[in-house]
Amino acid sequence: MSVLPWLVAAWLFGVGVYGVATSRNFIHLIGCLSVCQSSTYVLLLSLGYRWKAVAPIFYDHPPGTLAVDPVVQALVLTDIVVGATITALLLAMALRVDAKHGTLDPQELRPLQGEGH
Amino acid sequence: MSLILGLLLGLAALAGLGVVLSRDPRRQVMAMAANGLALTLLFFALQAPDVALSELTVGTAATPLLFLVTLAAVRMNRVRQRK
Amino acid sequence: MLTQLIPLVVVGPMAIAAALLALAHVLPRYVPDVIAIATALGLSAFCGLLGAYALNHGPLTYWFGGWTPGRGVVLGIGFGVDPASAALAAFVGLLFAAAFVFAWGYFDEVHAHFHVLMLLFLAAMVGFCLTRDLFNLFVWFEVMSVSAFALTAYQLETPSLSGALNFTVTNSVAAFMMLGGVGLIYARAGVLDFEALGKVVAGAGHDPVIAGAFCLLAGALMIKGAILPFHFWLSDAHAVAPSPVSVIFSGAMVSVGLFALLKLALQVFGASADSRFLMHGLFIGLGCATSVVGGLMAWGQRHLKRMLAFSTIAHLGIMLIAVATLSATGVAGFLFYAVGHGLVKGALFMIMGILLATKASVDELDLKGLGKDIWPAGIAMGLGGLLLGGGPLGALDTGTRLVHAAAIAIGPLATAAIVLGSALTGAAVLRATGRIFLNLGPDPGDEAEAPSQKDQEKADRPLWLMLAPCLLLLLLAIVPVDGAKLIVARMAGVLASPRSADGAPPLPGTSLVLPCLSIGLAIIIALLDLFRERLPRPLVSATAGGTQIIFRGLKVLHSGLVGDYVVWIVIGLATFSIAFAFH
Amino acid sequence: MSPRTRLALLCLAGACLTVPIWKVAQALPPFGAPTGAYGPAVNALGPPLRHVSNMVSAVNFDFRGFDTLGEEFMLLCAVTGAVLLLRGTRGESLADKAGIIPGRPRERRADATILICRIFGPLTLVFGLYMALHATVTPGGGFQGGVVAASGLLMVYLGEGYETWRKLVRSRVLDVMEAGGALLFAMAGLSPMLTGAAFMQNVLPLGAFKDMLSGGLMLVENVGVGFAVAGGFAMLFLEFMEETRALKSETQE
Repeated sequence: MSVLPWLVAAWLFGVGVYGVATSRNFIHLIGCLSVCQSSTYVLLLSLGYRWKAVAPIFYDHPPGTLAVDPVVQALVLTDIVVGATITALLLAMALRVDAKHGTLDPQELRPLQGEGH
Repeated sequence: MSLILGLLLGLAALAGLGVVLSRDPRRQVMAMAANGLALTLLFFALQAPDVALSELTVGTAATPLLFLVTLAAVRMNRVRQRK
Repeated sequence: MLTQLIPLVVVGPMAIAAALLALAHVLPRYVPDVIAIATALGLSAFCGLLGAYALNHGPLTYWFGGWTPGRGVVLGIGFGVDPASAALAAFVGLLFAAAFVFAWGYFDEVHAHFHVLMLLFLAAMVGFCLTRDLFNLFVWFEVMSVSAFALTAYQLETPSLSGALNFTVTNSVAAFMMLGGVGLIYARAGVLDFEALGKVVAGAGHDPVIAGAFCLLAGALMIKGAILPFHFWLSDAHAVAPSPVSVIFSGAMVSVGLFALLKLALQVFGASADSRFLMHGLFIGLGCATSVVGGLMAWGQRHLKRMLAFSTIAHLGIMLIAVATLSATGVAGFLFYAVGHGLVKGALFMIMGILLATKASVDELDLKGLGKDIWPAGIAMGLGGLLLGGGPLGALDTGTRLVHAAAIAIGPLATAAIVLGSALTGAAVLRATGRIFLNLGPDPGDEAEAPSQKDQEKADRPLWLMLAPCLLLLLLAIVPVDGAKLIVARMAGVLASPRSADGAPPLPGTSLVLPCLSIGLAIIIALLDLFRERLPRPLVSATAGGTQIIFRGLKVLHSGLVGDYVVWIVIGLATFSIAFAFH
Repeated sequence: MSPRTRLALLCLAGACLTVPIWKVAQALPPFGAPTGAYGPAVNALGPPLRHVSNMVSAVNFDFRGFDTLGEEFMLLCAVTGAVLLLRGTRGESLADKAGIIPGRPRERRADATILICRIFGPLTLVFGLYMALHATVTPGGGFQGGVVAASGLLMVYLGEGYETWRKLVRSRVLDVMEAGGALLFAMAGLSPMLTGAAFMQNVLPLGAFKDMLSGGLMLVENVGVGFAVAGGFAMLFLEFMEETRALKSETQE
């Protein structure tokens, strides 16, 4: 139990990268990227957790009761905003690529390689 | 308490796998909403209500909605291109 | 008093960007351009002032929110303005000012969105250079990346828009790896300030958590710094980004990524034996490999923007060799090299913009002999090629000689890689100059029809307006800076140990032999390539056979598929962990 | 690379990484064990120094407010980029009505949907406002409140339909709201510097503990973030929905 969160975080990163590597549709790929990002949420929040500790909101219980680490939660809040912004930008790009090329499959969208001299 | 956390961590891992394995984007949107919900429950169990609310609003409501609208727009493009 | 105004360096451009966005509809046509240029120049001057002040009075520290660390634990976020970071920030501001002048009238129909994104890009890069908090470094890394994604996708008509998608996905995976590294080191140290982290790392000895954190952070910064095997995204990003944005990508963004790696390796992971082992062993090897592969790919390209992108990758390999030595000479060489290379590469990308605007193509074979009417651009491109190849004048040359002095201690392999890297890139640019502006070389015949995208940038801009910033950058690139070696050596010393007040570490003498060797090699390769049909038949067929094999192999690797790029990132992380197994 | 070699390389690299990942997992502090002094120090210092009960908002808007400023402008950057991408090439060929995919029956909105959305639309907006204003007291803050308010606007689309929604949600208003919110946040950071204090130092009166108006400058920043996020996400929803409009030619048929 004491290493389960770290393994789940590594598992989510691995599954996300597997999804991105084998995806045949850009919108599916963007979904896998958000799974890859959720690994950082799990890692950070599990680091801040303490047994028998309450949430860092001293409204119901008096200040000074043992609480979990609020700094990590602030970091994950910023990270969720990062996730939202990257997903929105990627979806807009995917829309434009689809409008221009008519396909969303990375295999068919390979940028032309100007080789040979 | 450690049992619930263990179960929720397992649920989050499975939900992540579910999102990746559902190859069809329409079904993946539903899987993403479920993944957002699983993460929200996990964050509540980890005593992080702010982050859980944020994950609920962004991960379960806003992002899947953006995916749905993108899929609708893509489908409309395909219909127009076929004409 | 000066330290009171440090936050303006970052918040100033951001507030101006927000104001521009809010007033975008009412501002007359050229007001955003003027505001943007004034902001960039003002920021550059202020950073230079801060750097000079920090040089005489030691590095300045600024605590946001008034949270000066008094109670033992660092609670707030701090900015550490040491002379090297301030100098690099000043250079970034200058490059942005030149890019804004170049982009005058480039975008007319969309209200000031380009300037909003570029100002945020500028603020993020300056914050990235100056911060001394690890998570704040991640936030600026992310703001820099998001504004870069939006700017690459700005040019909607380019054929290879999927290059912007590849760029976004790879740099997002880099951001997640960086956050994983921040999480791991926070688990061990429980603090996020560089100095406090350095103390904890010093006391931790051999610890897998700190080694893992270093691998993830170094991997993320090497993706941003386009080092082998993480470099694939850069050529796609450059092929799709508008020219003023490419000036910033190759001129500043990638070298700032390596500067952050240098700062972390010196100030946070300085005392960890694991990271030193990785730096001296694997990273120098990666630097050499990047330099050679980048040079070969640049030499083989006919799409000029991709050629310059691979040339940037080659020179980043050389900069990584300088960073990985972690010696004062290496660091001083890196600072000179980053500024010199940024100036030359910025000017070259402006010439690409000129070619796109006036000739509507960046394909070397299509443009053969068409450069007569814009001959000043030809002179600038030739000078840029000479400087890239190792020409003996300016900051790039001083940097190259210092890097050679630092690389001698590592072995002949590193020196050979540096010489080959700069020679190949110089040869590629010189060959393109000769073919386009002097109409040299075999007439393309059937090869001309080979598929190369048709590209176009706004054409009705005056040539002098585009050429002025380019020539300014080249002028700055050839200014002799040998006198500044002592100052930069002191900067390197302060960067390594901010607290100690000892004098500048002595810099060894630098010889001119190696740079002359590389510029000679560059010219020979370019001439061989241009006058191929006049050479004896067996010699041509032998070399043609050899290059064919190399290029077929490299072309298969540079597939343009984002799935491959992500697999290469995982392979890179695997090589880091295998390298640790030998430790 | 062919898909099969790519998968093989990925599995090979993954296999190499399992051992180091296991070693790092073993070396990490066990789950639930205390890690470092930063969190407990914030928990101890937050209430006395800033009279706030929500420590996460204290870290977000005071101890590490500079990070949130960067995060805010990152959102501004992404929304500007996405809007640019989507609006840039749309041109004038689109009509004002929602696009119809031929062959799909177009049912009228059920009365129950209209009623529920008319009740819960404004309710969601008020709930978003509540979450944004009680940032320093209860869980939630400017960011979560802003996203809830933006999705509250979508209730109007669900209930009233596309044309009314487009008339109600003006992109110019959202543009100013978003940039204004970010500007308010930046000014809230810069103004203490005029009085000689540090950037974003909490110089306003801190108010009483557990009271809604506690936390001084943190509330101003929260309002800024709330406006910026609400405007940003509403702008994203609007621009993405604009992509699904019908072509003028389709409406003439």
